[in-house]
Amino acid sequence: MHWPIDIIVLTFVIFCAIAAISVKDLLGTAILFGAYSFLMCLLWTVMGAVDVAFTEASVGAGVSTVFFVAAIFRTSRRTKD
Amino acid sequence: MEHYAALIVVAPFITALFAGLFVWIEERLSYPIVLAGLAVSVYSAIQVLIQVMAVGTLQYKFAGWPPPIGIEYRIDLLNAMVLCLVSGIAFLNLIASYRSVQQEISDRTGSYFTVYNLFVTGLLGVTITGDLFNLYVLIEITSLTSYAQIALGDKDRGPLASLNYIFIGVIGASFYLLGVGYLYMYTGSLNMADVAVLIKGSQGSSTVLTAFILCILGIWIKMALFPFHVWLPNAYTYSPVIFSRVVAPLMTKVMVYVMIRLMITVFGYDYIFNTLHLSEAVVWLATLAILAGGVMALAQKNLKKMLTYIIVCEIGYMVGGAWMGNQLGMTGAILHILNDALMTFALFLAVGNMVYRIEKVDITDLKGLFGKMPWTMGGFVLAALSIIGVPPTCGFFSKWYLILGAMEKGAYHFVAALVISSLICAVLFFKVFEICFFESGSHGHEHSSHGPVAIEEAPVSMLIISGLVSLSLIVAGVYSGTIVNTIILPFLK
Amino acid sequence: MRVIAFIVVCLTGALLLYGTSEFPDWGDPKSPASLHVSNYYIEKTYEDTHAPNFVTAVVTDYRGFDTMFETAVIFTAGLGCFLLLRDFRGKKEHYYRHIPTGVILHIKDEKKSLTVGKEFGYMDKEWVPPDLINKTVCRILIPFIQIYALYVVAHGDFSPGGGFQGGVIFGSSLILLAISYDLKTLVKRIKERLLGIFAAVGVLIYAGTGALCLVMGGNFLDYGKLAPLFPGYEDHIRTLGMLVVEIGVGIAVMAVMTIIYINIVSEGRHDEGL
Amino acid sequence: MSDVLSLIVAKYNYWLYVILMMIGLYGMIAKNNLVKKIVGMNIFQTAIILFYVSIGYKTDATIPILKNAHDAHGAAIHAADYINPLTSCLMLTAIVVSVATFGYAMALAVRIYQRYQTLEEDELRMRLSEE
Repeated sequence: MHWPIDIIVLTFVIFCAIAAISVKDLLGTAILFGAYSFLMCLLWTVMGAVDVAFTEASVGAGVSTVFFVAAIFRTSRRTKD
Repeated sequence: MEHYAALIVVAPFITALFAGLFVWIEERLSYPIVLAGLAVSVYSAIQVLIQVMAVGTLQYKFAGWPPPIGIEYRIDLLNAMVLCLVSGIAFLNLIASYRSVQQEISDRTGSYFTVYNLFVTGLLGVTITGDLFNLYVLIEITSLTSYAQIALGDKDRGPLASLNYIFIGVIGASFYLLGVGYLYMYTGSLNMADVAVLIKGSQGSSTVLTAFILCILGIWIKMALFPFHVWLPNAYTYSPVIFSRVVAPLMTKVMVYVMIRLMITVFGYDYIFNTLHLSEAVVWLATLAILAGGVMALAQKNLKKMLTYIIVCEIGYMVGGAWMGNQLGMTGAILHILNDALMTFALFLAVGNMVYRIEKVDITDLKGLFGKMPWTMGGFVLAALSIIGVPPTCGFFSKWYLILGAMEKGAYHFVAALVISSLICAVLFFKVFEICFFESGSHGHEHSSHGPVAIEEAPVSMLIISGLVSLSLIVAGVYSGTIVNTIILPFLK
Repeated sequence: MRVIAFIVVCLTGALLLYGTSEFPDWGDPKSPASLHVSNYYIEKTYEDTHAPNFVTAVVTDYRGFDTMFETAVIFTAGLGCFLLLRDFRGKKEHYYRHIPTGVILHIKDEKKSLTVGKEFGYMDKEWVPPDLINKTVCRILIPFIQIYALYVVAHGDFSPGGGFQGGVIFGSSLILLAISYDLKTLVKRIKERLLGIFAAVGVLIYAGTGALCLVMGGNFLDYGKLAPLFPGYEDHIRTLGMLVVEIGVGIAVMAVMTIIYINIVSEGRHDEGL
Repeated sequence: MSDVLSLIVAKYNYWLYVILMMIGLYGMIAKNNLVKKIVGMNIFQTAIILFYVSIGYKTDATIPILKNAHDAHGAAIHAADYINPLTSCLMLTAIVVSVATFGYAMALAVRIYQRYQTLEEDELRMRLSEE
């Protein structure tokens, strides 16, 4: 039974999600969003969906974050909320 | 040949990819390739319709796996009719709009045609598929290509409209995906026919109820039923002409088709109308949608935007008819899919011709247009009469069935809303006619910044298609009895 | 707005929670979701296709038609970014740096074409001095990342991974090149035209394999019908078909990821980036 | 007490996915910054993927790759030993869709910033009403 690991990771995931949409700096959002994706991928590995986890690790935590940072580089870090 | 079913979707898809390849090699070849793909698709769709009418439901198993394991295409009369409609309109529009693409997106037409064909592929795939998840993937293709095309229209407002559409579209598609997840949780299958068998007799299950609400809600958001319509007017108004011409007639109608498919094939009449008793509430919602669409259309100054609100109104007709819970209402809704697609297509063809010549279509810009673009305005008048519902045109007959259905159920508020909205449409269009016909055109001094612009008739290729489609409105009206008897009633049996 | 959002969220959440009330327990092997179709995949995949990784088999064979459109979605995203952002006009200002002395030339006239010697290097507007450690480490790392990506693509049937993941990893190695050096280095090595062709060809390999099956007399994507083309591999023909398709997906995804990155980071001008 | 605990253990995964999804939905509707909205959208989509992966999980089962593939001929394969491959397959597609939407939405954000020099929704609305 993996549920203790599962619940710890899930708590972290929710924490990261809330932080990602409430931080007042978009670059911070980008990094927290990457962390969120990576924790999510951990969660899926625990549940045995390795292919999905692999995809999320390369896409969510990798390329998406790069796109995000690139977009912030061309726009601004400023946010009101 | 048994592979026509696959060709309907695969031909435009592969030609889109070839066009995407030729963008980088010889851009001029993209257009003929895309056109050829759609021609193959139209031909296959007609062949499939003939086969279905002869032998009944067709099945096509992808990769050769039997249905619950692999993906299957299941084509019955309703599918086949909508397929012909979608591929035909997309094909005609591609011919009619070639010049306006050259005008609006001059430096990257090849890539544009690729996206266009992918969009049509998505619509066709949504219509033809018999698998719930495949439907989701194709809805996403349709959405993503529409986001891409909307952003290319108006330089200022286009990207914003597109981003707003993304947010609402993602919510809609995700709700649908969640609904499919709940259904999968309950049944363990993704094939529509299989799911329908497995959920039979599960009236009380909260999982199935949630799945039903989520799926229908998702489709409603995608369809822009009244409270969820906020994205539609901006998205359709600020998109390029070629796209608004194909999306306005097809996108909402295909989503209505998906709703009817879910209602009839997956969940079943019995579940919706006898277990849940949802008919009353949804018909009221549809009534509201009709009235709201009509009232908001009255307030618009831009012709294109006014027409988009009329689309919101028409969605109310179809949803109301489909949820009436009786055969007449459903017949009216299905007939209205066909008729409304044709009418809206004719209207937007005419508006596209105007945009091609005068660029801005605020209602005040249309002064004296009857004299300058008589043929275009002729098509416009015919389409407008059909939207209002004047007898020889097809708009009248579907409204007739809808009213009969509502009478049978006793939903008089719906009948009243239908009549009121027809009157509103009449007022709106006669206002436009009046401006176009009686007020003389500006003699250059209003457009002093552009210099005197001589407005003349649109190019012949645009006019021919516009005229053909407008005439088809009368043909569809005359033969609507045949359509009902050979396609819709056998399907509903 | 916040109040409306809160109400909407509460309503949707309540609906979803209500829906979960009759769910079977989490991880219950007897739930309907794990019994009806999925058992067929687990028990028969190896027999049918000889691919040990069930997920890859389901993705590229049983539900291969979905995956073809999934690749099309990615292709559309790349094409959309190109259509939306690509700006052919180029930039008005140019900066050159004299490498031995560090003197910077700022050229404002775009029409003046300037030929500079080897001791001048082209420079981004927001320029940071190159970090030797970063550059060296990335240069050593990139080939290994690419080999790993190829491994992931090729071993999709046996281990986690497949065309999509491999393609993304390959694409990120190219993006890493652009970040550690500068965008010009990447654009010079892989022309935009090449990336566009790759993206289309990748999806075409997928769709073409399907169409080839059609020509050989099977249904669309029925890899089993390709057997006459590969004499001696009749047993593993479906695995082979999957491999071909995965390669197509990999190529397309690699190209599209790079296209999206280049277009976003340079606002479509393809001159300078992160 | 033990009943409640077992209920929580059996269902908490589904409840948490609902919470996560609502965080995403809230971010998408209530936030003012367009990039924040895009992040909310992605959280929303990822939560759905979590839901699907949870459906496919089976206790005491391993990853869906055949054990001893090279000498498995004749050995029976028990379905209960492997987690559900179908949901994984579906979610591969969903992830791809979400990253495609994300990339394109970011491109749109860049484009909007080019035109209006802001990403805040209220400022955008102000600029639009000025014109």
